[in-house]
Amino acid sequence: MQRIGVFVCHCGSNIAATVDVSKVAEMALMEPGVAHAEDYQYMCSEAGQAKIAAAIQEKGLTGIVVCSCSPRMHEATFRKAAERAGLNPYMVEIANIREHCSWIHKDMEEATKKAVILMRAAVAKVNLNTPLQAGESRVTKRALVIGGGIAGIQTALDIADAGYEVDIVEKTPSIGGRMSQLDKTFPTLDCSACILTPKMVEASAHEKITIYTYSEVEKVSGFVGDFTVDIRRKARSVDMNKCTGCGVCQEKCPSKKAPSEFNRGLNTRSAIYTPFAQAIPNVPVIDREACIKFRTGKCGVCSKVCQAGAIDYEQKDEIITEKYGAIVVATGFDTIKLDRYDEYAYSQSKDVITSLELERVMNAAGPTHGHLERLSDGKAPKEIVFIQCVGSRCADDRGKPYCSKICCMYTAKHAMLIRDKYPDVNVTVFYIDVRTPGKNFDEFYRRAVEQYGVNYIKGQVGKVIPKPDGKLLVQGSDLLDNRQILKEADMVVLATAIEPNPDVRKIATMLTASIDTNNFLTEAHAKLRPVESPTAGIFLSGVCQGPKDIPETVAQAGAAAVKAIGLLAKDKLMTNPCTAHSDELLCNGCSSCENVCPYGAITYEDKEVNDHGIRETRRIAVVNNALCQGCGACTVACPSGAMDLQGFSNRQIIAEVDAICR
Amino acid sequence: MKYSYYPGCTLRTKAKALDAYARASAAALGIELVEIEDWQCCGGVYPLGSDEIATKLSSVRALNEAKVKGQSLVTMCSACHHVIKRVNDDMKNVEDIRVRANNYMELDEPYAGETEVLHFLEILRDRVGFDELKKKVTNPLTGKKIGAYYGCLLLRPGRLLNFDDPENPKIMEDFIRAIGAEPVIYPYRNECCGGYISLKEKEMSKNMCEKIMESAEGFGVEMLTTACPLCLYNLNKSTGVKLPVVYFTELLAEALGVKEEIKEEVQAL
Amino acid sequence: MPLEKKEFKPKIVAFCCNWCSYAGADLAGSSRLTYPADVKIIRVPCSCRVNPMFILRAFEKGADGVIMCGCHPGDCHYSTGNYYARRRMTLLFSMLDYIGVESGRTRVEWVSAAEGVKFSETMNSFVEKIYSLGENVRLGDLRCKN
Amino acid sequence: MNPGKKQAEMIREISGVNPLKCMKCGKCSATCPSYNEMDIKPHQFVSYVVNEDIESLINSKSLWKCLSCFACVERCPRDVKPGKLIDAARQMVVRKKGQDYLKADEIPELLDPELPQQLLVSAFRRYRR
Repeated sequence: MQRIGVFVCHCGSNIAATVDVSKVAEMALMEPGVAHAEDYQYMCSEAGQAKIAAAIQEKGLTGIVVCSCSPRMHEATFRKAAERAGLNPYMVEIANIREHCSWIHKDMEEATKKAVILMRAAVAKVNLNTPLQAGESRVTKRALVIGGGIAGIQTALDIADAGYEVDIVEKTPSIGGRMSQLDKTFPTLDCSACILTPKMVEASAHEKITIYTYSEVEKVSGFVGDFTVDIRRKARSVDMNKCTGCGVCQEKCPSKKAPSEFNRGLNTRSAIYTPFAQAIPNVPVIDREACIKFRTGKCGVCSKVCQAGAIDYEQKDEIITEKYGAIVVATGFDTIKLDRYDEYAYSQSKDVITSLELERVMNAAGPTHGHLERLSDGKAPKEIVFIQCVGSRCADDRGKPYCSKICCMYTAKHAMLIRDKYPDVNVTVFYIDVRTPGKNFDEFYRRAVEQYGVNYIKGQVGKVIPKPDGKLLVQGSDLLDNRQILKEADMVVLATAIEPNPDVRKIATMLTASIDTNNFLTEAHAKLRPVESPTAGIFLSGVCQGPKDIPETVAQAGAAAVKAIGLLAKDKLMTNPCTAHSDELLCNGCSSCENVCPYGAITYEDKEVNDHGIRETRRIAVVNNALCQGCGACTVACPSGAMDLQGFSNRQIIAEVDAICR
Repeated sequence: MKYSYYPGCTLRTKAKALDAYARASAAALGIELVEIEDWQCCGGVYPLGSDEIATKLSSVRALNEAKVKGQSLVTMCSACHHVIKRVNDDMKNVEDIRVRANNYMELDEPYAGETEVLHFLEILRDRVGFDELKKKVTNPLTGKKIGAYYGCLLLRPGRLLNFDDPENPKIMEDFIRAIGAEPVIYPYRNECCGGYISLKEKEMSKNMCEKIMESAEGFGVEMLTTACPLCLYNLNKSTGVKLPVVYFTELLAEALGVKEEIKEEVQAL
Repeated sequence: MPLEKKEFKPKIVAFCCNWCSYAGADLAGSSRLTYPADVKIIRVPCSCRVNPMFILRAFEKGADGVIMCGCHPGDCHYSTGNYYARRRMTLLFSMLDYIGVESGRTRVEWVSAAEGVKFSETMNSFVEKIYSLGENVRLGDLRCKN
Repeated sequence: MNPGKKQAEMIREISGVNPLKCMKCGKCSATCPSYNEMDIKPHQFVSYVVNEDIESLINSKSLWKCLSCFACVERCPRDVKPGKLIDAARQMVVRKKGQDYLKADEIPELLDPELPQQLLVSAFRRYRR
């Protein structure tokens, strides 16, 4: 039997004016288990807390009920007070007789009656409380960043600068990501490479950062603070320790017909290659599907010309296993495939290109060396039409239901850059809405219109019609003029919707991080926890969480880093003791609980149990307390009543129900 | 290979050639087209109203007959194909239409979209296979630059008809390649010829067809081919550029070397 | 002696999730938005912690109405808890309906932490409904009643 | 209920289209091959239904210029299907007695020897009850 102390707070007159507090205390003494009851002016004050401590010690109390304000206000205060007096803090419960009683009722008798009932419910619950211990788990002081674009680089730098080890795993042969493919950046028009490459160098030179390029995460196990990750380092066929990055192999490689990923397939590269000149690491890889040596067994030119003897045709994939305390996902995006939007003739004309392809065309290191020219015949265009929202804001399965967010701004950027460099080229933009929420963004767009004379037409394009003479006929709407327009153009640029990197599904599954219907990773709270995944220890950086531009990505990357640092800074993790646990004698291993758990906290073990003298091995649900957040979904899903939630057990809640309905 | 065949009204009158060449080619390919009994006209256009039932019943009747025989239903005309495929989709997926149509029909067993509806081109692609077809061609149409004219009804709405990519189809181009000719892609191949508008607004459809012809000629098309009698009629009315327009079955018959055999028969039609 | 007709004072149990609706109830309180004292709130971590058994138990013990409040769909602190709760309650309520417990005696409402007004309005309308339905006899444990 | 509201509801019912899904991008009007012949443009159909001004829609030339080519249906990014709306308005007209757009006595002069049956049947179904 518990020895419960009930403490009724006046809260000045906040409670006492409507509730007869001494009556509540008096009634409390009639409740089973109650050994002490008193009322006081301000229970939360030093003096009030001292009264509780004194009663615990003097009367040997095993449980406390404080009738006061909302537990959201002072539950923590009273639990700490109890703990200081030597009582387990989870033996304290609050009866909310202020917000839920005195403040909303006027009649003293009625309010007092209700306060008594709320007190009884709390007493009934405490009678069934058990001391709970917050668990502890260790924290490996190392972070993993998946993805080596600007998001991943920034997150890694911030974590490393705080003094923690960070590994970046990047799928392609170099870090840099999408940003390395961009020519200029809005709204300042500075060169993308000029601001990105120093960060890439900094990351690669940082003593706390290890970069695994041409590598992929293969397997993840463990939980917050203690993840174990297998990383597959794909065979580069080049010894990273020997290669000097001289580039002779790439020059001499006779196979030069593989489409260049970096230039979006607009030109070709050699079979042994680095994606771009500033690649980090500056060590090439052999594309074994394109390599003549790997296809036919004959060639070996790269090996012959390599002074350093770095070429290794025998190299094999290697799996490394590492432990991490925190994992940041920064897997980024790609543009959607346009094969279901052929009304824009993307597959029918070389002069219809995506905006990302235009970035490469405008870039000095791109397929046209930065000259704006038609990819079909190399001629300089005179009329360029941009089409917005290609595949974005689409209700059917052809495109994406969301706004891709970055297109309005980069199109204004492209239009402006073209008009600036080639004043004789006319630029027309077909738009549905121009969306420019961001610092200096609308000003930027207006500059494109007002200073650079870019022609913005409100209305979507219905069809792009290639003409026999090589020009393109753009058939679009001018909604403000109520006209159908037929505009002749030399080039058409499609603001193609972006989508999360297709690999993210696989990665999210490994991490048990949830993902939405568009394959964006879900944040723990849309407003208040935007860079955390609902799965503890997993953080989100960049476009993997939702469309965003570079400044936003960098800001979020920093935020994700801070959250990861906050985790790594702890030596031990205290876990919420109000977690689920299953009664192994009742559990029948049916998996119902596992299916509803949003945190992947439930696993199954074959365990030997002693069921009334019968020893047998059974499949039993086991809750990982480090992962469980205590929502209780599993407790209701459990058909056998084996699963229960500590602190909010079935018996406790039923006791409250009974007390209220008595 | 045995199929139920729905010729449709026009193939019995103005487009007998489309039908005759199809039958001859089918025979040459070992395909048996069994005309369903007592078929009625599909109505030419699919009734869009979600409350239209009576106008869909002739299609349901044909579909059910094929179902009873356990055969797929083959059409030759784009319009029949469009109407019957969409009605079939309604019968399969729209409960209200299914229930009400079955109430009218009083069939032994309710019809619920069980029949597979195929256009003859789909048979050539999916059942015969264009590679196989190529092997059976005895008289390849080498050197001929042929433009496919799809029009609207074969392709749209793409999700329902599931015939080919509605914006960049290739089935007819692949067909043209299989019979030894050179397909020419031009952008207006899936734009409307005007359809039924040509009855009252002759100018409108003329303008549209001129655009199609001009674009085709510009890309080097020497001859257009279509599956639709109405498209053929409208295109032939074009007053500007004039390219010959032929049914795809005529090209097929020619390539398979059976055109001559039935030449007299066709001319007598 | 004629039996004195007792004035009907309903017993109403409200299950509120800790993150949204309990906070909404707190806001109703701090905004001094009144609702009848017949409502007693039980705090649960999430609406998905509410076992249909609890509701049956309440009716068995003489409750006249039970209302469950959670975060708005999509706003659940635990991401998906309220979806489970919604499905479970739909099932339970259809069963209660079958047994003959009037559908008005149970309700599910989504109340955010900012919706003090909605909380009080919801409780007012629910209590009014219970008054109109009168005492719940169908599931009550009759053995201990006089 | 005002007559416009009732008619608008009928159009929604016949067409099965929810005009509120429209985001006013104008792709239908950019696509329509009959655009220049129409007095009410395809992208406006939606607003007429939303604003419950069905009278204007019924009396418009556009009703008889739509080809039912489904290009707008195919390309609409919001799954609104303006072509179905205009067809529903057309249905409302031809279902009324004596409102046929194609009168029996004008048919003979429209015919020519090549004219396929298909054209007549189609026109009958679109223009007449």
